[in-house]
Amino acid sequence: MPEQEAPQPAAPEAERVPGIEPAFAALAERFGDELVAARKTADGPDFTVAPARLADFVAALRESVLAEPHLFVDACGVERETALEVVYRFSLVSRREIVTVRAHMPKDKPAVASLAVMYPGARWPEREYAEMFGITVTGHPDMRHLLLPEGWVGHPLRKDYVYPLDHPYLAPDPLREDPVRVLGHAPEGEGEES
Amino acid sequence: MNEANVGTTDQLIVNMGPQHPSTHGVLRVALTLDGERVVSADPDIGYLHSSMEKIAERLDYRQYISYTDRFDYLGAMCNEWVFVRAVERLAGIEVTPRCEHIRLLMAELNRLASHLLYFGAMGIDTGATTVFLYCFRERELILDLFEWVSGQRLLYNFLRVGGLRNDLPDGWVEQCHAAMDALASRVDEYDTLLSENRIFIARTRGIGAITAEEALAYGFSGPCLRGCGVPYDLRRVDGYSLYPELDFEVCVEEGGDCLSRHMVRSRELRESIKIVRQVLARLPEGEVNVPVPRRLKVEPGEVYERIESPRGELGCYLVSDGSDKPWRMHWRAPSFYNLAPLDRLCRGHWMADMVAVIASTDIVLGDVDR
Amino acid sequence: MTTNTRQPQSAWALLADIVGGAASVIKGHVVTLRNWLRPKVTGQYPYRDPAKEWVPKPGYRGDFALIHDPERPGGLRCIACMACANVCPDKCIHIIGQGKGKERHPAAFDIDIGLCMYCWLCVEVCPVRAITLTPEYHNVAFTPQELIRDINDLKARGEGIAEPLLPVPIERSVLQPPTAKKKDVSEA
Amino acid sequence: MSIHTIGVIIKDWLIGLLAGWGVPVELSRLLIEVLTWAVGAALCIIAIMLAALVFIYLERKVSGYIQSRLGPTRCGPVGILQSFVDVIKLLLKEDIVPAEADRVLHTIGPILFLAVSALAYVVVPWDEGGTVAGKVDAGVGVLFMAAVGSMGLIGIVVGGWGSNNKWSLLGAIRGAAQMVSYEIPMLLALMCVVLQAETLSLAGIVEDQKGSIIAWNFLRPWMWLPVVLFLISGVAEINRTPFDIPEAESELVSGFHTEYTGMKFALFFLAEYGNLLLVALIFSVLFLGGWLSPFGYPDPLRLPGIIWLLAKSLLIVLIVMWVRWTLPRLRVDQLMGLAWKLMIPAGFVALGVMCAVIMLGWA
Repeated sequence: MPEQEAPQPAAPEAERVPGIEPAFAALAERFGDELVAARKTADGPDFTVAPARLADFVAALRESVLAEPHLFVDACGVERETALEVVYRFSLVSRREIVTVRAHMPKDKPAVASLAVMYPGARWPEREYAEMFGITVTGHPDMRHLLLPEGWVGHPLRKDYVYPLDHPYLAPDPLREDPVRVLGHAPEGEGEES
Repeated sequence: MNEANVGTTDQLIVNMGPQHPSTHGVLRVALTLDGERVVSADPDIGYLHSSMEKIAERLDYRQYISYTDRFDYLGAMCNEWVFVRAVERLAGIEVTPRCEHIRLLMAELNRLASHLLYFGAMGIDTGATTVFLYCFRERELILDLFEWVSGQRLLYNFLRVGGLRNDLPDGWVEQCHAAMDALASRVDEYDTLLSENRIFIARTRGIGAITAEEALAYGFSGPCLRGCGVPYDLRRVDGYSLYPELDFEVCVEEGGDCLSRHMVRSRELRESIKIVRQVLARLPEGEVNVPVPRRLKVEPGEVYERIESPRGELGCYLVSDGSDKPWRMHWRAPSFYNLAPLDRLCRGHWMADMVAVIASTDIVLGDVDR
Repeated sequence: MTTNTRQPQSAWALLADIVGGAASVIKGHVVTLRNWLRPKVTGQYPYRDPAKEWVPKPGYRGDFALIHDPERPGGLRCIACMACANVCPDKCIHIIGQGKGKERHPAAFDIDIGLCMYCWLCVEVCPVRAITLTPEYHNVAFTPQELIRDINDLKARGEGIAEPLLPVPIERSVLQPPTAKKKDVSEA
Repeated sequence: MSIHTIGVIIKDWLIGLLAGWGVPVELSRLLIEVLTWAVGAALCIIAIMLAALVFIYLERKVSGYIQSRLGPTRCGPVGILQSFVDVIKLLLKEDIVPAEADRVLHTIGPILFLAVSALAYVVVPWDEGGTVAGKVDAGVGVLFMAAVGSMGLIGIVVGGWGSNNKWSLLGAIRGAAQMVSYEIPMLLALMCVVLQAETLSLAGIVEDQKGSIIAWNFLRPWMWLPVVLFLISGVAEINRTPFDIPEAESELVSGFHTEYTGMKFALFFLAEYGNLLLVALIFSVLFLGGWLSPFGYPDPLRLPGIIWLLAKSLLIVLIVMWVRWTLPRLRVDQLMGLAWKLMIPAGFVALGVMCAVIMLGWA
């Protein structure tokens, strides 16, 4: 793989130390403290901004880094140790360059500004991470549940999510519930994993 | 509801799906019709949601490979490929040249199989049942190849981190050549039956049209985006794997309508046959596996790896915390983004066009819902 | 054929359109006629006649079998090390081991193939290459209980199988010689 | 001996029998007449059913062979009993009426559809001088057929409306629009033949083509346009691909018969194949010389005319099936456009050409 590079450190806190690379000085000047980090990776620039300014920041990017035709690639949520993160990706059409924009939010009251008006493709992924992580997306035109049924309790992709085993949608598996009855003997080896 | 129409004619609200022959799985579209014109189409997804991303967090990398087959089940080899690429990139593993060739071969064969199924589905959705059966007949040739090499016809679990389940069996390359020859002679038949048929052209030209700017903002990718005149093919844009060394053309059609998307796939069938033949010709000898620890632990970090799957940009976002299981795993599923603008594509067209539009975006509901 | 998106500009264009449309339609009929006369590709399932039955290629991932070793207690190669039960993503393998050290063998070995997803990982991790998937694909049953394969069943299915089935010689796959893997087991 | 003469012999024998019992001849003539029509009607229904069974089997085999499949093979040798088994299956199936449906209309729909389909068979000239009713079609067979044939859509609309299903309703409305539109080019094509034969009687049209194959209408150059028009609009009338938009399985989930099960579904099915046979028969009568032998009149092979008629119809049915398994479906507006913008003007052109031919005395 030609574009192989050293793995990025996962902890977002550590990235703040190198701070903002000089290439993005103009953006840093414009957004001040709200541009938390900006660096260049092998894939392309990677920004971390304050969640409330996410939409403004992407709008600003469209005048600089994303001035060329670009594809809205993806939006997803990630749970870090101390914060929730949303990751937006854009890809230039002409060459390999992926622009990543992140925002960190506290776990108790996460909220982020929506890109759905600028990029209609962001509507669904924003709905998805909103229900999966419990993130409030401000400025989104349509915040119904996307994949989960309306009224689903909890946010399944959070690490502390407890699976509702008594939920009517989840039929119990007889082999796992009562293996003695099904197999005629108790299974060994269960619980030895990891 | 369109305010101007209220009081003049009643609008009909129908549920298209989840049990409908043309929704390619369990998709429900809440359709508002004025006569037979689509006023709005609201896709309702999630019927096939299987928590692929959550499951990844409790399985190690080796175990998860067999799950990657199961969301976009028509492009299983591509799913496996992008996943193992992501893991290998995080772990810093370099695979052998023969392995890389075989992986690319598998991905292209999978693209052929997937596009053939698309052809059939497009045919059956526009009423030409026979093309469907022809495409299945030829798809069988490719599935036989997959079955031989990996042991299964749909859910291969063939790729491994650092290698493959096994090398190509003796005689496989010859059979693959034969299958490509058989397929190449039949592709023209599909074009005669569908792409060149005047009824089919009338059904698809100008239907579900979208401009390149909008398509980019919607996250359209793959043949759908190339049908809008954007030469965005990750095999060329990223130039991953061996693609820079191979001779093939990025198929682009102007128009952005169902016919353009169809023609892109039609041409890609031929390009993929070309690629497969090239790879078979230059397939190097040697080992396919590099030694990888049983319980693979990768460095903490994150990676976004993407390849061009039959449906578009298939991305794998992998966040590792240093253990043997992913901390977070996210799929950038092409069908998910290709389905999202359904309302935009269908609005104002006939209800019958809706079927053609859904078919032309070539969605797999397992891929949409993950 | 007329379409609402592309109207011919003159009478001649209209005529050309009609002729072209008719020609394209007739060409399609030639293709279907040609296929009408070609040999048919489908067969009958299931044939009572074994000669006509479709046989999967070696290495097809169908039903399970345990490989025999007459010199070991229980007659099986399995050492009840739980590697397969642990690696199984679906946790469909249930083993009870018996004996210590070299005498260790499974007293019970159940695989719920209704839960199994035929991923082949159990074969891959087995340190002694004692389990395999066979090309047997007639796995239908009327009750979930019938889908549970017990040790006798698995042993009977392993009749005549010397090594895990693969389309290639074992050295060209991820399966390693049994000796090399024994160390790994102690680690795990 | 033609069917007609057999009918006359049976009638005479019955009248003699009744006269022996002291029934007045006038009354027994009336009774016989009623009986004849009743028997004719029963024969029509049986003919339709048999034709449908054969055609369902044929359709499956044809579609199978075109699609590189084997088609049915299990019931009987090469699966020949498949459609009988299907009928038994359909008869045994539960008859489900949706809770919100209009029970009466839901039931009437398929019956109407089949009845109308059967009615049109009355005027088909099976053999020399023989319709099912045993007599010549009173000189207005074409008119009768056209009038009755267009009533079939009532069954579709009633069934689609009575199902209280939105898809069915859409299918029914589509069906109504389509049948009304394609009636016109079909009639224009018919008019050409009527002008050629100078009679409205279907039997008369066959008489007009008396002779070997070169005397048949389809070989007359001015008939080529009507042949194409009649074939296309005939396929459209019987709702088959590429004009199957009232059913449109991939769009409307089977359209007007979505909500039908069991025998009611079977009635729709039977009627559709009955209509297929009817269109093939009428086409043979109009353009392929009906019961005439291709080798000249009288037939040098001495085969009954009905065999020739059925053989020609079978050929047409096979062609229609071949078309069905080849082409994609038109969209509803394109279908209407084809009828109104192309086929109806073409029909008038054909009619004009026909008139010119007559005035020039070539016919």
